Amino acid sequence: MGAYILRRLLLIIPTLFGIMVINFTLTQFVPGGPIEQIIAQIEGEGDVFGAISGTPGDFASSGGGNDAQGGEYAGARGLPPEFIEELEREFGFDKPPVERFFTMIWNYMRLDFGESYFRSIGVFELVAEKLPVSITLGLWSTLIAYIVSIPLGIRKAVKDGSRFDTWTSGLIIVAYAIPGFLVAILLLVLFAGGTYWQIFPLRGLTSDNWEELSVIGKVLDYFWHIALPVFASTIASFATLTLLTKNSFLDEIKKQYVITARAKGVKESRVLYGHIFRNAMLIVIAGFPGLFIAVFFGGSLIIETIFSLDGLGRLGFEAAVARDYPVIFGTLFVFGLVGLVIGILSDLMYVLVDPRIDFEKREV
Amino acid sequence: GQDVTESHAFSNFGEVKYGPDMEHLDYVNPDAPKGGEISISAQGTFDSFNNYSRKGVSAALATIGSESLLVSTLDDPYGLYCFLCTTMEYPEDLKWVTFNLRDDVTFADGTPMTAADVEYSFNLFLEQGITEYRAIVEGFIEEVDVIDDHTIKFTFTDQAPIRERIGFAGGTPVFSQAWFEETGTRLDDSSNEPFMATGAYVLESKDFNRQIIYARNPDYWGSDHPMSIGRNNFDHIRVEYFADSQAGFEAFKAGTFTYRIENSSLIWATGYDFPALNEGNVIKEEIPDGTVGTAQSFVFNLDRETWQDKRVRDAVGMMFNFEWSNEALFYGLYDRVDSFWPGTDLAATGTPSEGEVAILQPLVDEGLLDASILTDEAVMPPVNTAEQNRPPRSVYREAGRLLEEAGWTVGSDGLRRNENGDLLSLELLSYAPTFDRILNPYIENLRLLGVDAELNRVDTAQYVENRRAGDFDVTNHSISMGFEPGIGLEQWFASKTADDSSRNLMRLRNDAVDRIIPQIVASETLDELKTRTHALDRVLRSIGFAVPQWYKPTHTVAYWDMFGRPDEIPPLGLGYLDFWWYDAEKHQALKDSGALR
Amino acid sequence: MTANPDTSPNTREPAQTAPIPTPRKRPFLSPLNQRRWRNFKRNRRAFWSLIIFGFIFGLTLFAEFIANDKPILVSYNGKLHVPIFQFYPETAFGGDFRTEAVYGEIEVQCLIASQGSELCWDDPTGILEDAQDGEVAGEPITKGWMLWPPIPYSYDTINDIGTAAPSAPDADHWLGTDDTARDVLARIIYGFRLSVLFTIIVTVATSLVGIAAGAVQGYFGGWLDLIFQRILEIWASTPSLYVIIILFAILGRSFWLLVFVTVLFGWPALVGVVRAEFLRARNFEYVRAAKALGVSNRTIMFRHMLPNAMVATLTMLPFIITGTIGTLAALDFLGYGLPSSSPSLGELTRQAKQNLQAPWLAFTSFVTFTVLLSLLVFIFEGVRDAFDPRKTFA
Amino acid sequence: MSLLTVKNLGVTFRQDGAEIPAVKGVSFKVGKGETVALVGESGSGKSVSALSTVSLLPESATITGSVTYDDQQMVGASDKLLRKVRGNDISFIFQEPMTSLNPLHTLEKQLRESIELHQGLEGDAVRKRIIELLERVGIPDPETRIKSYPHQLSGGQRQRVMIAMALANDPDLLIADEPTTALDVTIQAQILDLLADLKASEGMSMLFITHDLGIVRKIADRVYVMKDGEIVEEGRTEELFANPRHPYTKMLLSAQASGHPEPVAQDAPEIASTEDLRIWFPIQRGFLRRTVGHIKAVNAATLSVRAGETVGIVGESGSGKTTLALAVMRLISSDGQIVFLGDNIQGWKSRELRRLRRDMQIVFQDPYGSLSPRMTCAEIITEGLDVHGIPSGKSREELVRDIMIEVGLDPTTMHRYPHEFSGGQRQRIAIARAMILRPKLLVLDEPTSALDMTVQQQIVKLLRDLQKKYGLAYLFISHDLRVVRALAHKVMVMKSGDVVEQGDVDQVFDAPETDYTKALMAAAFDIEVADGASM
Ligand SMILES: Nc1ncnc2c1ncn2[C@@H]1O[C@H](COP(=O)(O)OP(=O)(O)OP(=O)(O)O)[C@@H](O)[C@H]1O
Ligand SMILES: Nc1ncnc2c1ncn2[C@@H]1O[C@H](COP(=O)(O)OP(=O)(O)OP(=O)(O)O)[C@@H](O)[C@H]1O
Ligand SMILES: [Mg+2]
Ligand SMILES: [Mg+2]
Repeated sequence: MGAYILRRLLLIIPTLFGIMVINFTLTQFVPGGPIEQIIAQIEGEGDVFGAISGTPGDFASSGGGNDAQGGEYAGARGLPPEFIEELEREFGFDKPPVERFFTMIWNYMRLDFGESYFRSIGVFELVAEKLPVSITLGLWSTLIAYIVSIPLGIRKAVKDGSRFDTWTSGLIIVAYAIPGFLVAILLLVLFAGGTYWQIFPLRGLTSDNWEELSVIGKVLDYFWHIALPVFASTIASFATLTLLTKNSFLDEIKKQYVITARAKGVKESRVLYGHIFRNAMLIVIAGFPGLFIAVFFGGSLIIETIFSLDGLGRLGFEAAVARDYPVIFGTLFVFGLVGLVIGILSDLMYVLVDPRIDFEKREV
Repeated sequence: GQDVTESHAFSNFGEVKYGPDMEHLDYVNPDAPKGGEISISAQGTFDSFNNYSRKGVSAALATIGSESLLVSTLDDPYGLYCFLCTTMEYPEDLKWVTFNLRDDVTFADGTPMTAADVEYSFNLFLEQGITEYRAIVEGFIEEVDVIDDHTIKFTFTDQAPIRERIGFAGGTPVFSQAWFEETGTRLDDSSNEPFMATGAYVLESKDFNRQIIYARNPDYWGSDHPMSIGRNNFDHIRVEYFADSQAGFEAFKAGTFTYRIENSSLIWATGYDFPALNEGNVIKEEIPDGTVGTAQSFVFNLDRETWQDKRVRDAVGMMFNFEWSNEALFYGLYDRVDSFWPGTDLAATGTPSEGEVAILQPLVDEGLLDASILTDEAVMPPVNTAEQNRPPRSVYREAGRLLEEAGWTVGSDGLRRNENGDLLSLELLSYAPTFDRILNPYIENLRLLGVDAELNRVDTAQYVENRRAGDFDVTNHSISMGFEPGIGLEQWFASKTADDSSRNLMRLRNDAVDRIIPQIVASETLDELKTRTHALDRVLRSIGFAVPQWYKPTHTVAYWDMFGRPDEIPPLGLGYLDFWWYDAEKHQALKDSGALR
Repeated sequence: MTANPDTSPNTREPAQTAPIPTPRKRPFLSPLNQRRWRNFKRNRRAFWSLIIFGFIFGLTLFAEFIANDKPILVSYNGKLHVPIFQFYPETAFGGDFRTEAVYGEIEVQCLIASQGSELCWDDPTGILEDAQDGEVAGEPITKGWMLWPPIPYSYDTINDIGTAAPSAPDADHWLGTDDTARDVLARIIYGFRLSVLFTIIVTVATSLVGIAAGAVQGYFGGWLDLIFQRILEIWASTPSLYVIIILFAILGRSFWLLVFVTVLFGWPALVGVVRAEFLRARNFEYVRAAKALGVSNRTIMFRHMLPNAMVATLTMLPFIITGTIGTLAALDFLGYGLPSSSPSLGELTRQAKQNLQAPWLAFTSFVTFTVLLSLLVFIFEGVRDAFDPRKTFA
Repeated sequence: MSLLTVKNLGVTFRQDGAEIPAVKGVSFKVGKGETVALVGESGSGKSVSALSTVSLLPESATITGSVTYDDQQMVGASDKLLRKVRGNDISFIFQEPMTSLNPLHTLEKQLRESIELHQGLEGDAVRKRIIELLERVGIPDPETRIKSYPHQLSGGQRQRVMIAMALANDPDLLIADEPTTALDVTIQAQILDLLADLKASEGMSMLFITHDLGIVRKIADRVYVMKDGEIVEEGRTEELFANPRHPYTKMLLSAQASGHPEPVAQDAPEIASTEDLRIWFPIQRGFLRRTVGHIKAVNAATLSVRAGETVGIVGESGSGKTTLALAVMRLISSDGQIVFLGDNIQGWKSRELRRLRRDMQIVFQDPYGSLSPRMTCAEIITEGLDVHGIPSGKSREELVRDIMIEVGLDPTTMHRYPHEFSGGQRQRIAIARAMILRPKLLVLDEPTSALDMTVQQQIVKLLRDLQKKYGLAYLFISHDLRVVRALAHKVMVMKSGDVVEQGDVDQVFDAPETDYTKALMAAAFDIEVADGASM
């Protein structure tokens, strides 16, 4: 086992290298790059979020709102060719790709992840900046999903085929079927907007006066803010987990060792959670480490946008569309690394959950 | 040896609207009460207060606190007035300009502004400004001399376009040199706070990606400046950020912010139906907009042979049903773009005037233009029916005839081919998903004409790349002209920019156009300018390289009923942050009724 | 010791069981599969879901005959025409355009009814009525007719709705129109077909590849697993958006390209799950028994292990299916999906978000998704039950 | 006064739409302190009757009639009551110990749960009790074994864990379903003594299901004989043994593995042999699973089996018999030479081995575990044919039917899943699966442990016939020395991984050399003496 772990750890290096090579190569072929993105911005076409945040493009050309803006400054005079050359220099695109790649790898080896093309902020800080939102959304929604789904799934397995089973299935399916962003926007309009009930705040994680609140006040304020987005991002997640739990349990619940446990006079809940759970839920349990990073580094682009939360979902999409390569590579590298380590942990979890498992070659 | 003029104002065409002893701007209410707060929203995020750098996303109104030597007014598109200066001096050939600065100007931190600050700021832009700015203006200036604390002289190179010289020198914002040096701030980097400048508003608080509050500087040096009377009325200007447009609108309904400029026809037509509005607490207004409308159009890629035939372009143009689109898609809120200066007196109308004929005649004689331009009325976009998307049969007949003439005949599959058997295909390049609903019906119509039309929507970066590479048949283009067309016209329409310009997308190479543009640049009087512009507009429209779309001739605004404004809004701006004011009584009434918290 | 112990089991309970299935006629399904099918049928919910799903999907396969802006049959001049399958220029009906006839247009309708009467240009409505009696302006004609589908709009027909789009449901458009004035019902019918086809293709492909890959890794372990997993990891952190953009740029947007890309990035989803199950199951005694029998590795994996490792997979399948629809929808939503004229459910949800004032859009997409998903979940529940040896039905 | 009264118990299984009666109106009683034996044909409903007493049957079963325990009605009783009774008052030892333990719990955890649940002990006290229990059931070295998982134990060891678990709470009634099938005679004797002790000291009652009439005679007070879901005869042990009335009982009592194998031809070729075969299992501890030692399952085993010859392997439970068998089959890795049909197959790739598999087959000790749960009996049996080709002449169905009849199974059940059979039936499916291929070498790991005497005899006869007909070579592992004697030409005696004695069957049986073999024979002999009367 120790040798296996060592092997896995060593393999991280070529894997990461592979990730970087693939992605770097890919970006060489993507049509349009950061320079085009800048031009687009200058030409007033740079809104990468148009599709999601719903800026309806049809009024955009009206000269209304830019009082007091330095509108004349950028691009009002058209773009001369020198401009593009200089940008290329600035981004280092005048050098051959291979050289750029190895410079990047060299920098990464010294843990220098560079700065965003479009913001003077390091990739690490950028991620750190977005983490609170992502963690909040991820943590609470997964927590709720698990707390609800697992017992529900088990109960459904126990009562398989009953009325309870049917209507809960219906419920979670309906919840799954409503597109998350529709839920989000409906919640927003119904419970935070100016037309119906103005119960919840429209955006953010905390109130403006958060600093001044007492501890309890802070906690309440926080939950008050995250109620809608967390609800919207959780609602769809019950279905898979619940049904997975149910079906896995159904498979195990009639096995001989369960009868043994019953014969011991063990309480039903202990039979379910103490005996069957570990046997049935290998995948779920072993998935925890992976889930953990999903919680930390996941993001929900659309929900974040609707509730004006600034998390990794938006960061990732924005960077991709804006061709902000340092951010893309940097985050890929960091997440890739974390992902690989978590991968190892999750494989070790398998062994922990089911000691019969090993990763050796099977030939005999 | 030349005459040197000393004046409080400057216009390329002589006359300016306001004299040196003006009391206040005509369009303001000199007795407007001061105080209160106006709040607006912004979409997206911000992380910087530097609007002059590519780095970072600049905050809304980041430049509200900065002023420049010269200002223009909202009722005079041509005049430039001394603001931080008392007068300016310049020779007839505009080789240089000297500004005599006011001595009472102070920065927001109370330190006085001197000519050194002006020089410093000006150089800052030349050294650290964004590339596209520097690349153009670098060659314009020969030297900047600080003559004394309150006098500064700019000397221009010969290549600097005459008409832009003074505006260029006097238009740069002025920042505090001391502040820049102290804080080490750079113009080409993002900044956590607005630059130290002389304006009426300073940043009061900021909450990244959430909220910004600007407050009126009580010690503002220019409160009594005639140009400032009746302006800068709000004590506070608050900007609320929302990532999602719907969220922003909901917040407005809820009174989280109080002033909204609507930019969606859909919401304008359908969204304004909520308690506060219905009870009269929110006012929804359309206010005429006198600025030059953007001539948003579909433009053809003239480098492709197919589109070099005007008949083909015309036939394709006829298939766009603006009337129906306006009714069925825009709630009838738009006007048709019928000129490159829509809605202004720069647009050509009817048959050419004498002045125009004088310009056009030589071109006709040389064979650069068709003689019909001298007698025909200015080209207007074809009118379709509003009842259905599909244009009437007559239009189809006409378009079909044009295409047959051009050699594109219908084959047995209903699509058109030329004699070589090439399909008449059209790729409409687009990047905005919201445009799909407008483009798809157009595509439908084209297909029924036998054109193998297709919408190709790509992401922005790719869009720009395709556009630059000329990899499209037709694309959307916002052609926006100003009141004072000048050298910039070359970027849009001149042959020499056809190969690589983000503006001359259609790759227009037309000798007649090339000949008229210099004349416009050289215009000396307003009349000259207008006539020549009319001629250009007429010629451009007759070429038919664009299928005109629509523009909005009004400001569409909604606000909580707590603001006052002059009855007349000046043509060139809405000025809601500028000369509108806060009405405490109305605000109180809203509060009392519970409508606003 | 009795004489014949051999026969004792046979003499037991002779009446209790049916006669041994005779090997003479080979039934279509093996006895085991018959048992599974019976089990499936006994789960009423699953069975009915399958029937309904089959019905709906079967129906949408003929979408062209249900919702179309071309008639199914046209009789003109005594001859029958089938516009759905064939291109007819307007000139075929006495019109003057050589482009495709627009059957919805009053003039064309008049032409068809009146055997191409010239008078149609002046007064189409009048002549159309006039033609009903078999003669136009006194002259006898061969009366023409058209057989329209129940919904006379196709998914991309731009309709004349008289108001601004999206318009609310009414007698003409039962589910209203979308923001481009296209009939929502027609789009749903076509969209359902498109989405389901897309999904079926993608799901089958991704599951096959994913399960096979996961199975092989889990079963063999060792370096194979080690290397393959790393390749997967590399693959998993490739930004699919870029690949999509690149491929779209080179090959153009198309259904099949999207299928390809979705499969390309979809298959690793199942690998982990299947691998884990196989890592575990390969230690089971019955696997050892199969090995002892000399069963090939492939058969062991697919006959012995897979059915027992399928819980997760089978549970996931409906969600993979709807997830695929979701992926398609999300891509459409972000603007990287099918061309916007395609009838996509994603495009509809995007519109629903953009047009909250038009709740029928949201409602329609929601109901469609719910129905589709519920049917699939119930069907797969039935499949799971059918394969569960311990499940018995009363 | 009786502790457990079963009246007119009926159990039917719903299966694929049909109702299959398994138990038809069975009545029996277990008095306080009494030991009642339930014997009968394999598949006659013994296990089902036993399980139905505390409602442990699967959902597909319908129970009618009444079961009272201590005057409480158990049929349809509440979960709470059942829970209280189960484990504490009534303990169970299941027929198939191999599959009845939770595969993911260590021994300690499995035992701890029972103890904590019903005795309220905690911490170290529990541990002490666990070790004590394991010692009493004869698990060697319990301190280290306590951390093992079930799959790391031999069949007999698992069975003993089961027994320890059942005895942990000093139940009032112990229902033991063939509790000693996987145990060698010495341990069996030890366990029976232990049960007798408990019976004496705690007044424990027992319902004892077994095929081993020797045991019945030794410990049972009364006997019920079951056949076809009914009780055909009952009576006090001595009476019943002395004068059985029902023909089945008579048959059962007289059935006895007997006779001798055909002698092996002098020139019979060697089918398989091993030399110094060694299998050590690493003991791994901690999160990183470091190897801290080895369980030496087999040290240097050398054996040889010729065509038409049967080599019996006997020995202590946990001595490495199964391990050796698996290694010979190349199903686990081992060191040392394995020669099969002249080739050293050690180190061959699985692809190469596959060709040989037709000629080497094994019947696993744990038949339940070795049957794919989602395949039907017919599929399981025919699978080998699919792989290696069906002999011409007969259809697959016919082949399955024939072999099922041969091993004593009802061919109408061929489309059932494994879990729908009784323990003995499953064992016969496993035998059928191996036999249908007519392999050259057949390894049988306790193939008759779950079979009643009549069926056992049938199987022995079958084995012998086939051997005669086809010259099959058998490696026969069993604790039942009588069967070994009846079948084997040579015997190998194993103890803690070592082959302690090896030789011709008569020589080993009649003149054992090592102490261990002597003890083993003595234990067997001991029982033999006790029921010698009927012989
Ligand atoms: N789940 C089930 N579904 C259908 N039939 C079953 C099921 N379980 C057992 N049977 C049948 O019920 C009968 C009685 O089974 P049971 O296990 O009680 O036999 P047994 O007497 O314990 O036999 P053995 O000595 O072989 O263990 C058998 O014929 C068996 O095939
Ligand atoms: N996978 C394993 N890991 C560790 N130890 C094992 C493993 N399998 C078996 N053992 C140990 O090896 C020894 C021999 O086991 P084996 O199963 O061969 O015994 P056996 O002779 O068949 O006993 P029985 O008669 O009880 O079946 C036992 O002590 C057992 O605990
Ligand atoms: Mg039994
Ligand atoms: Mg064994």
